[in-house]
Amino acid sequence: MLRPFALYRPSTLAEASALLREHGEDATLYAGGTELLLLMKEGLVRPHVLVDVKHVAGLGEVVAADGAIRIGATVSHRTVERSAAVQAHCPLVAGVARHVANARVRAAGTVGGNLAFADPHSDLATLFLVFEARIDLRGLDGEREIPLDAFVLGPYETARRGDEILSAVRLRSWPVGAAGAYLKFGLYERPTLGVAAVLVPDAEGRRVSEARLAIGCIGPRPLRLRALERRLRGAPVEELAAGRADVASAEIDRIDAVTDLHGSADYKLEMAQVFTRRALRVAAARAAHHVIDARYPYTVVV
Amino acid sequence: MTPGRAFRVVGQSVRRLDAIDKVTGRARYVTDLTQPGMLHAALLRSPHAHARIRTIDVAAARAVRGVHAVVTSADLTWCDPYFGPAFRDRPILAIGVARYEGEPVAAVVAEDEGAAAEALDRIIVDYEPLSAVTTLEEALAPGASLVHTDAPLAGHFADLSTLKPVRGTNVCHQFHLERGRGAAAFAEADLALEDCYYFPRVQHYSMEPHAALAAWDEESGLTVWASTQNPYSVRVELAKMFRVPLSRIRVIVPLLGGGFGGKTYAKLEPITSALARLAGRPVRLAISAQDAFRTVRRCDARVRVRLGLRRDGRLLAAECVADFDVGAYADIGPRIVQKGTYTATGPYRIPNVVLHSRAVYTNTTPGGAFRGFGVPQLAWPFESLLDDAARRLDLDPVELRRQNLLAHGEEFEPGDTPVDGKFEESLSRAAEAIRWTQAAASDRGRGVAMMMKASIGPTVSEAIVRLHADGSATVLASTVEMGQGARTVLAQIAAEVLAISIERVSVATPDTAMTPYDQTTSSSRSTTLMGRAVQEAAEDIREQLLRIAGEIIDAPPAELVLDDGHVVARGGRVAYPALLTERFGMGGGELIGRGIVAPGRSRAPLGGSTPFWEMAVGAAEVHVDEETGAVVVDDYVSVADIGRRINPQQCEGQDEGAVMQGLGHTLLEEMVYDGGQLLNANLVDYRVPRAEDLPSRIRCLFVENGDGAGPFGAKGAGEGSLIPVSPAVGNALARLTGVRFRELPLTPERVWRALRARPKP
Amino acid sequence: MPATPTPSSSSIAFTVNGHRHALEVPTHALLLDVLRDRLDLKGAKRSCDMQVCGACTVLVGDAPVSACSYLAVEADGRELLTVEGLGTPDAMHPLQQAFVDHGAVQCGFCTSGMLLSAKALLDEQPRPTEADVLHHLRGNLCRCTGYRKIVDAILACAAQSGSAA
Amino acid sequence: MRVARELVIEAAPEALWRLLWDVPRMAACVPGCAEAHELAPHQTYRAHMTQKVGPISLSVALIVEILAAEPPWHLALSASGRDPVVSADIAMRVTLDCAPDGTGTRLHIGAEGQVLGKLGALGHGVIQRKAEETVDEFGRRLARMARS
Repeated sequence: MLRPFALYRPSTLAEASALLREHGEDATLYAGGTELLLLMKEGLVRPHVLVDVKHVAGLGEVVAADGAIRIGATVSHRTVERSAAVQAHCPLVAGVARHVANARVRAAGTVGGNLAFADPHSDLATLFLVFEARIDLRGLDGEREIPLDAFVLGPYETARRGDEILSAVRLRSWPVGAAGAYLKFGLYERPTLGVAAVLVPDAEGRRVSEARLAIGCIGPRPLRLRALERRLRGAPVEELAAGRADVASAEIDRIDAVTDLHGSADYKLEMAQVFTRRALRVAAARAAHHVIDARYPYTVVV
Repeated sequence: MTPGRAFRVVGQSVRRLDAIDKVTGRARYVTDLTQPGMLHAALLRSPHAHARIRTIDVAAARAVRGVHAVVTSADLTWCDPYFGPAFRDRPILAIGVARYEGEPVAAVVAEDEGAAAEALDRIIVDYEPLSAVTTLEEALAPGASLVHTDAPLAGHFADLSTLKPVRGTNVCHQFHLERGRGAAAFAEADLALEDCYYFPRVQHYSMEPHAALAAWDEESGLTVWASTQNPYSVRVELAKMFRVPLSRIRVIVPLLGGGFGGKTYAKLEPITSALARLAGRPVRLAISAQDAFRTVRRCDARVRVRLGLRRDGRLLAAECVADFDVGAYADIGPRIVQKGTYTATGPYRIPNVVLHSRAVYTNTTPGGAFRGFGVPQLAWPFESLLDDAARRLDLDPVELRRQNLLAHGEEFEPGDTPVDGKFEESLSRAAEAIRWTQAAASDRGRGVAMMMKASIGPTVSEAIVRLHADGSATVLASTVEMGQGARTVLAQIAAEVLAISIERVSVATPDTAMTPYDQTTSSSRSTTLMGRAVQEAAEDIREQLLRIAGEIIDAPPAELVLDDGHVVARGGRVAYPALLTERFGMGGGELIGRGIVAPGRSRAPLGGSTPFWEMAVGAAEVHVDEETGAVVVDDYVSVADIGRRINPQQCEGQDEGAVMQGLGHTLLEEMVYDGGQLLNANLVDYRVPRAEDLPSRIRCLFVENGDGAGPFGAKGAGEGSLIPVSPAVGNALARLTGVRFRELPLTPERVWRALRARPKP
Repeated sequence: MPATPTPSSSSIAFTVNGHRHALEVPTHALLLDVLRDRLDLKGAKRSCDMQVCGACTVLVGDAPVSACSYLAVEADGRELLTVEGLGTPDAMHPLQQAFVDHGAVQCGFCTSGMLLSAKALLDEQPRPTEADVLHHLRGNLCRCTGYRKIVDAILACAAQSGSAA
Repeated sequence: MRVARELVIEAAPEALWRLLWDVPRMAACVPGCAEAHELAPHQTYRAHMTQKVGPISLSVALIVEILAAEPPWHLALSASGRDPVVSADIAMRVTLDCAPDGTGTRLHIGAEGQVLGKLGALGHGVIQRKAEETVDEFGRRLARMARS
């Protein structure tokens, strides 16, 4: 059961931002509603005004250009999963979209909503880090583009300002020859841990020339493991594919994990290492075109 | 029924009576029902685990448009506001004290759910928090704060007439039973071992949360449509509370969206009836799934088991000391405690036994009946310890069990029903199916476990079968259809006896004004007890048909048989309608058959003998992800000694569901409290099994020797197969890893921690 | 279109099970309540109320949605399918028939959601593997059957319609 | 939720105690806490606490009570109140224990409490994190104030 509200359906971002400014704290952006309506039903948020951005022109498009794709904020996970452009340029993203929550949430939930809500258990917020994602924000005072790193600040907190609207996320395709994997682990409805790994092998395909690693859900916000990435440069691909990556990392140890229903902080940090190693194993095997058995219990391997 | 005769309907996987309604969306549950003028109710629940209620200000709530009544315990002085099947300790709405987080404190009745929610927001309750006990340890500690301070009134169970609360403590009941020489026998054991185990709080999570719709009128009194497994127990409660004769209370039970024990005894019916009375209009209360977590749960338990064995593996002595946490209100907890403990030692011959258990109040959701009724909590430690004993004696766990099994016909307990099945056959089937004697792959472990459970006694089931003028029949029985397929089974039984097709049999909706008395739909008892009552009622009709036919066909009744809607003899064949017309001298009259099954009291320790023993074996093959602690069940075999399957497909469905539910509390499920606050009362944070959790292979097998006390040699099933799941998985894991797990659920983190603490080889 | 606020009640028109309906609904009304209380289509059930269990699954277009968490106004102009429109007792959809035949139904409270989820899967992937079915059913919980017979029913239905095609 | 933190503050125990014992001043170090007023000196205070976690705002009128005071080593207090909008009841118990550490003071902060109602039940993990952040920030501000 929901409490009454007024619903606005602006057709431009400027109108939407004007509504946000006009109604201030009383207004909330609304797209798929998968997270918002849940909180509203529980009475935890009680907006008087919903600003539905699904009718804003251009927000529902996926566009590929110049080695990047731009996913509009109101594109649903279901659309991402099926998008030819996503499959062509960032197939891992399409694969992960297929595993977000369940089929119904994927049909209603949107990419922009997912990022803007900043649920600490978001898959996309972690995954997109290895695509050097940048966020487009538009407000009455202009537009800006910021890296995803700088957008998600903490649980449910982002850099989005009052009348700003997340209009799109841009993902850079990986260099040719790169291979990646996303692993998420957990017992519960939302993942306990998500790890994304991308490896770019050298010309001979033997050693890693570039690595990208992102880890999410266990800390306050998703994180790139940049020192570990640097350390992995030059690592033999076969070593990683054999599951022998040395992932002991101060960056992981420093993650501010809390003890909650998903598990104790020490367990989560240990799992962060385990799944970083596993993600590297799968990515390396793919880079080397090996077929491996990459099934792990309570784990989605994309 | 002559042995060897082929059955026509019994033993066939006939289509469920309700299958088509259910797949086409036509099936109706309480929340689908409305009544003219119906209002909606909502409950305000205590956020505190334990608090004195100083004041409740309802003025603002009453002023909300569309609100008809705002009710607190102060408005319920016109009735007896307490209920409960063991102790009448649970108030309709908290009186002065809230005893658990989620206890209903006030109620609103409104035109719609929106107005009700708005009014709830405006009720102001002034609480004085009290210290709360939310674990067994806290509740049993010296000087613990008391959940209840007044002596509660006893409820209505014969075997609980000797309820033994310990005054000044949180212990609301104790059970003690000894056999043989008791603990003294341990002195003679070659091996004695002892361990302590913990079983978690888990939630039924019936897909349908509880609901009730109540209406009062001058002519028939109180009518309640309820999601209950036992309309007659609810009727008794309501009669006592509202001081109305049984004849003026009508409890109607449409289909249930799952029960699993969570819908036994009164839950929402008292409050809904009271609100309908106060509002003067029909009222429906449908709680959310989140609030079902605050209505009832399985009792968690801490169990210490001691075993004494001979060197050759013979069991000599056993001692079980169990504490069950029954939550803030006893519900049926005291009975769960004694029933669960009664068969703590499983299907084994043990000459010397000491059983001692306690029901303990805590400031948590009331613990109630849940599939297995106390037995899972005890089979988990006992069957685990049995495997430890086998290891210590260097014996095969299957062989150790086999040599101690009770034989068919052997006495389990003086005065109770002798063993009515073949445990040995079940164990062999399970061992064979899991390839017990062949080596498992190096990364796989196998385990077995068994269980024996008593059903309910004394007990009563009554049925009426009506044979209509056209030769079709209606079964009147108060067995509740909650998914288990009982009504289909009852129709099969009637069709078999009356020799008519199942399409010509209907089974009436349980309605205490129409369908006769049945104690309860629980305890795996319906096929056996109500099945027999229906069988007797149908046989009663058959006798009447034969008598009438004997006058027409001119043959002695012994030579007459029923066949395809006719009475047949060498001399001829007469259809039922013709016989009825003959009997009544006109068309329209019908025959009424009665069946009453009522095994009464006995010398058995629980006051009545079990009508049958439910018995099951589980065998699991597992592997573990050592790095994460995740346990995977690759293969699971369940064997149930069921006597005879009336409907094989339904039996299989029951046991597959039971195994998956068992895997739930074994691997996934636990209600987590933090200082009295329930943290995961929703499906985002409480994890029930999903399709993905299906073992790669699952087989549910049956031993059918036609030796059950039910119709055609059937006996009960449905609970049994859930019970061995935890110990079978635990034993498999112990054999694989060398680590013995004592606490459920076996979540990855718990397993990981234990594996990490394992001494390095 | 100017950014006019939708009034607290909204006119919507949609097709449900092939029938057109024009309704005035509160803007905050949930699709599940409109289907159940206004159109008397009680097949979709409310259980977890959090988009986890799937008991309220209906199809909007070809996509499954949780009617418990979906504004009725979002269905304006759309084609909806509920279990009542999937088939009737006299003309059951093959999935309904398969559920009946395989004993995939017990208490029935999850059944309509299961069926519509399965339909969405088979419409898109007529020959799914068992792994596909298990993956797709992640969002549909059943507490009675243990899933085995549900999965079997869906696979059997797929195999049957595949061979008929 | 439970938080335990230990930090060294560059002030002698007695100096730190003067700051702690000035409850409205100390309360000002708690992020989101405002308008601390004395109701009964060194016994009861009133304060207002606001917290925001993403879309959810919490605004609570708190009653703060001193449970124990052993200058300059130990202070225990409770804080409780209710946000009527989201129906959240807050109950906290905070202990502050001081021990000499060179020229400074080793301060142990223990916070234990609950956010009752739907918010607490659904937001357990986030509340734990928020509590940790709040205690950390409190420690930092306290240290800063003690230095100045």
